[in-house]
Amino acid sequence: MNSATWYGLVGAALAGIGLYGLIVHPHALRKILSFNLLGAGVFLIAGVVARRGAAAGLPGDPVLQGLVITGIIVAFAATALAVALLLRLAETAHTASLAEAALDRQREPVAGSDPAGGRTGSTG
Amino acid sequence: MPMQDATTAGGAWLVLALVVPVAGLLLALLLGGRGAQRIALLALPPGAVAVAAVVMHLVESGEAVVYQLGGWPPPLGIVLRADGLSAAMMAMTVVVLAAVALYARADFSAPSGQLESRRPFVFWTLLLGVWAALLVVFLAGDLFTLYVALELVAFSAVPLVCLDGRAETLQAALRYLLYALAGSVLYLVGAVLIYGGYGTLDIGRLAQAARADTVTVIAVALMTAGLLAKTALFPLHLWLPPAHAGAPAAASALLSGLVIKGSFFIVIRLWLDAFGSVMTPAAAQLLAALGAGAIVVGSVVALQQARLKLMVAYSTVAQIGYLFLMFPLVLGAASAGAAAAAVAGGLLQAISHATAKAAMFMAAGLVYAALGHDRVADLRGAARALPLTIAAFALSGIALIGLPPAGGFLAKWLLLTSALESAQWWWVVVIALGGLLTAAYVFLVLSKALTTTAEPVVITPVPRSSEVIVLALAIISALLGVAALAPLDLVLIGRAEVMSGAR
Amino acid sequence: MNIVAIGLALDLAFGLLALAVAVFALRARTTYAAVVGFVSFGVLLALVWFRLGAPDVALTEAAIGGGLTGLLMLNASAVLRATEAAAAAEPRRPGVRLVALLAAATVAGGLAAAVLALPSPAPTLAPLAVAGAPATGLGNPVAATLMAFRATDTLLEMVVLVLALVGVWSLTRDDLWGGRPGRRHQADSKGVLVFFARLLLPVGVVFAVFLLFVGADQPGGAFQGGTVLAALWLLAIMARLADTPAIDQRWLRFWLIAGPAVFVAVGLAGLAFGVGFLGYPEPWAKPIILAVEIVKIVSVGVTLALLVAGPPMRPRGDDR
Amino acid sequence: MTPLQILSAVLIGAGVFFFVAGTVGLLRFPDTLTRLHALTKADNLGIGLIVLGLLPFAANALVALKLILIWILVLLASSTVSQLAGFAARREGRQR
Repeated sequence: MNSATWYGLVGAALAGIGLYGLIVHPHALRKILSFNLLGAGVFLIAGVVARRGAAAGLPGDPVLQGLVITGIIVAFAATALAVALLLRLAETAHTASLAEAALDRQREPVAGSDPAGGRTGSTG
Repeated sequence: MPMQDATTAGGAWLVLALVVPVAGLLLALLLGGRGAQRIALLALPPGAVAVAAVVMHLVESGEAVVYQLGGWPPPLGIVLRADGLSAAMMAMTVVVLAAVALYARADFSAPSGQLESRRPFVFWTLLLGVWAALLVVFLAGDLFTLYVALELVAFSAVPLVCLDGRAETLQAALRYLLYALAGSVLYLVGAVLIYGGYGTLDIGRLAQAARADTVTVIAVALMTAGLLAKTALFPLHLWLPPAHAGAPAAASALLSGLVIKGSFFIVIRLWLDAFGSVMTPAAAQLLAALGAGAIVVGSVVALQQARLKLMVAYSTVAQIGYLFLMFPLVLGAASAGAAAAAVAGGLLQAISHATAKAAMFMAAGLVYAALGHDRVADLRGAARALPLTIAAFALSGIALIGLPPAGGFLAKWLLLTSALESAQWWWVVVIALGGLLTAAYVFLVLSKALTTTAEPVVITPVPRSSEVIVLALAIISALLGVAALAPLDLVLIGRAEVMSGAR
Repeated sequence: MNIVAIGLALDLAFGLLALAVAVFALRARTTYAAVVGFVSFGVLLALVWFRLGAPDVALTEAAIGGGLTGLLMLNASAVLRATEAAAAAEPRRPGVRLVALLAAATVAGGLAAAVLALPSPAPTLAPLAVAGAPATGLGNPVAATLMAFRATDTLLEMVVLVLALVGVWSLTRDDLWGGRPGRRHQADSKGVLVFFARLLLPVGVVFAVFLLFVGADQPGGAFQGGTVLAALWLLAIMARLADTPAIDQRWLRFWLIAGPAVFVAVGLAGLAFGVGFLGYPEPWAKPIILAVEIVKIVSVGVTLALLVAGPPMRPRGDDR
Repeated sequence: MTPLQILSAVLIGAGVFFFVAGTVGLLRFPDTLTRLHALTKADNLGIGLIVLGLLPFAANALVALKLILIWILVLLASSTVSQLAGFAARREGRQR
């Protein structure tokens, strides 16, 4: 086995670890962190594919390396959005859980008002 | 026949169709305040012209319209490519966007004066974002460009869910985002593996080179799984109802009508175009089986909902199922004609659902605004108080059930014909059962709304213009079956080489 | 021991270490510990990228994966400390665990099988990219990919960043719209951070510009340079040498869209002058690309910093 | 091996030793302040020795300059961070 294949297997394992954490962790920040592990594994596999494509005097396929750079930045933007959502959720409802029950436990009694109001929507 | 890589006549219109919403989005952000709304509304006519020009070139030449970006041919460079499917989806997108934008003027008008306010600014900017994102989805000829498109879709859609900032909607938005992100990453790793196997991500080139080897099978499976999570196909649908039902009505219309069609469209590109020649009917049966599950589970749960918007959201879960019935019918088709009918039927179903569901969500929003609630049990007298709105609900319901002359009827007719022709009778049962269940929940709402009460129901007045717009969109969805006879040929333009790969 | 064997041993160690740190981040009791694990994971990964012959990616991973993402999550873990007990006390659902285990094992197993089944010799675009690079005037084929061959993807990616920021801002409380992002930072009474920031700012700006210009021919570029600029700005904010700007400032909006807008403008100009959307006339390719990159580095820096800063939390008038 | 290579190897070896010592200190020492002490002392010395060991083999003056710059920046960053961490530890009154 060469180095590239080894890192490919590491990437596969990282993706598995990340996906597992993304599903089971009850705390949303841990889910976001797990998503980043999953992403890291995926990017690593991309790096391996790029490395295997080393040719023309280059250490790796530059096209795929360029795509990974794009991917890393997009993943960062995604993380920023997710963290902002989570912080707002925690500020509003004092919970970092995605279980619907968590809202009921934390809910402060509001005097019969419908904060949605008018056409702005409703849930059951 | 080699795939067309070079720029064709009218190719520049593809760029312009894409640049209009992108430039609009940037300008809206720059100007802010009332500017965002103005730009979104002003961008619609030129955007529609660009799409119309693409359609015209397509019909004129009878072949796909292609634009080679930066003059770099694939596999190094990337192309924009519009075939009949993309053209039909783009046209549908512009129509629905226009209706939603006109409707949303009442809800999201910016306050006068210099000060900017949050909800209108975000809504109009993200409306332009959804538009740009979907055009990239429909035009991209490259699997990685499609990945960026998926992220554009997600980042435009997620904040729309929680525009009102309530805890439930924030939670729904975060759940949606995590599903979407996991989906994108799975899609991306699949694309990377495809690159490792073929050295290109260009869909046309992949269609030529496709092999049924280990790498391809695993890659396509991962990409499909990711896309299904984003499309909310059963059993990955749990994020959808709270997200779509909790959003403001105009945003729900965008999310349910348009956004989920984005990831669905990429499944078509993957299963019928890039790898159409190596996909087996058995795999497609599995995909459609999930669709059948969605139809049954979504419809049954929709029937049990006490709130109108949640019912409409679960109806989306069910209708998504229909979209996936086309795959075994295309891949297992006995003849080219049957395959073409199945593609046309699937696409028409997507378009019909987009118009009908957008109209239905906006109608539900008007009901909520007028009555101050959307409890199905308490809708008595709504038809007398809001005749136009309830008529719109009824018409879009007809389109969802699939009664003639709605687009939904023609779509289901095409799917049924195709299913019978290729002796896949079990899908006939599913389609019929789904229609019955849809009829049940639509009539449940209508029967309540049409019940008269002794005293007139007190309502908060809603803008007549909003009612008219919703009704207009509903009429379009109900008459799509008539109008769609011509576009039936349109959707097959530029797909000959791709479809010839698939038997 | 020859150099190849040393390299292999190093790769084995890096890989195992990365896995161990990932497992630690997954299992750590507190979120804070998990985030610290994640930051060191990012640094480790940057080393791996060097080993994979991808210095451009290594720079990006170190700056973003370890740096900005880490900063974002460290801050969040501090704010969310109070929510942890409730999350930890949530009932364990064995069914979910089983499904997660199956899903994770399927994905990891599938990926491993696919990696082992990749064809040899590997298909590659490296020769085409090397052949195409001279026409762009760039010596770094990664930069040529981002700025020429697939420039439209890069343009769309800049739009993704802008959209993400609109999404972050959409979470502002209604009365704080137009205010300043982030909480007020505590005064640094000892002046240590101020001293550090004053010293580092000029050095850092030089480094960012260096990354930008060297990026044309060697590893680097506007994304990496922009990340450095973002980090410097955030440092200045933490040291209270600067404050986050109110989000409706016109200059701020201008720089946010300048990067993607100049891309669109260059593309449309190309369309008008017959070299195609985002095509560059050959003798002018490099100057045009550099001009785009200069605007882009500022845009990327501003956008990334504001993504970390989060939605407005203080009214505009709150200027300390 | 030339004398220069031997010198270089000795310097780098010493640098690695300090790194390991610092890491052991970080893991084994009882409280925040002593841990910081172990870490920064050892790391600064460690990276300094490694840079010194690498200098003779720098391809040109620019590379040598970059190496020295790296050393200075690491010195600056780690001493600032340990100051801040030390203050934070004292403020929170946490000795562990």
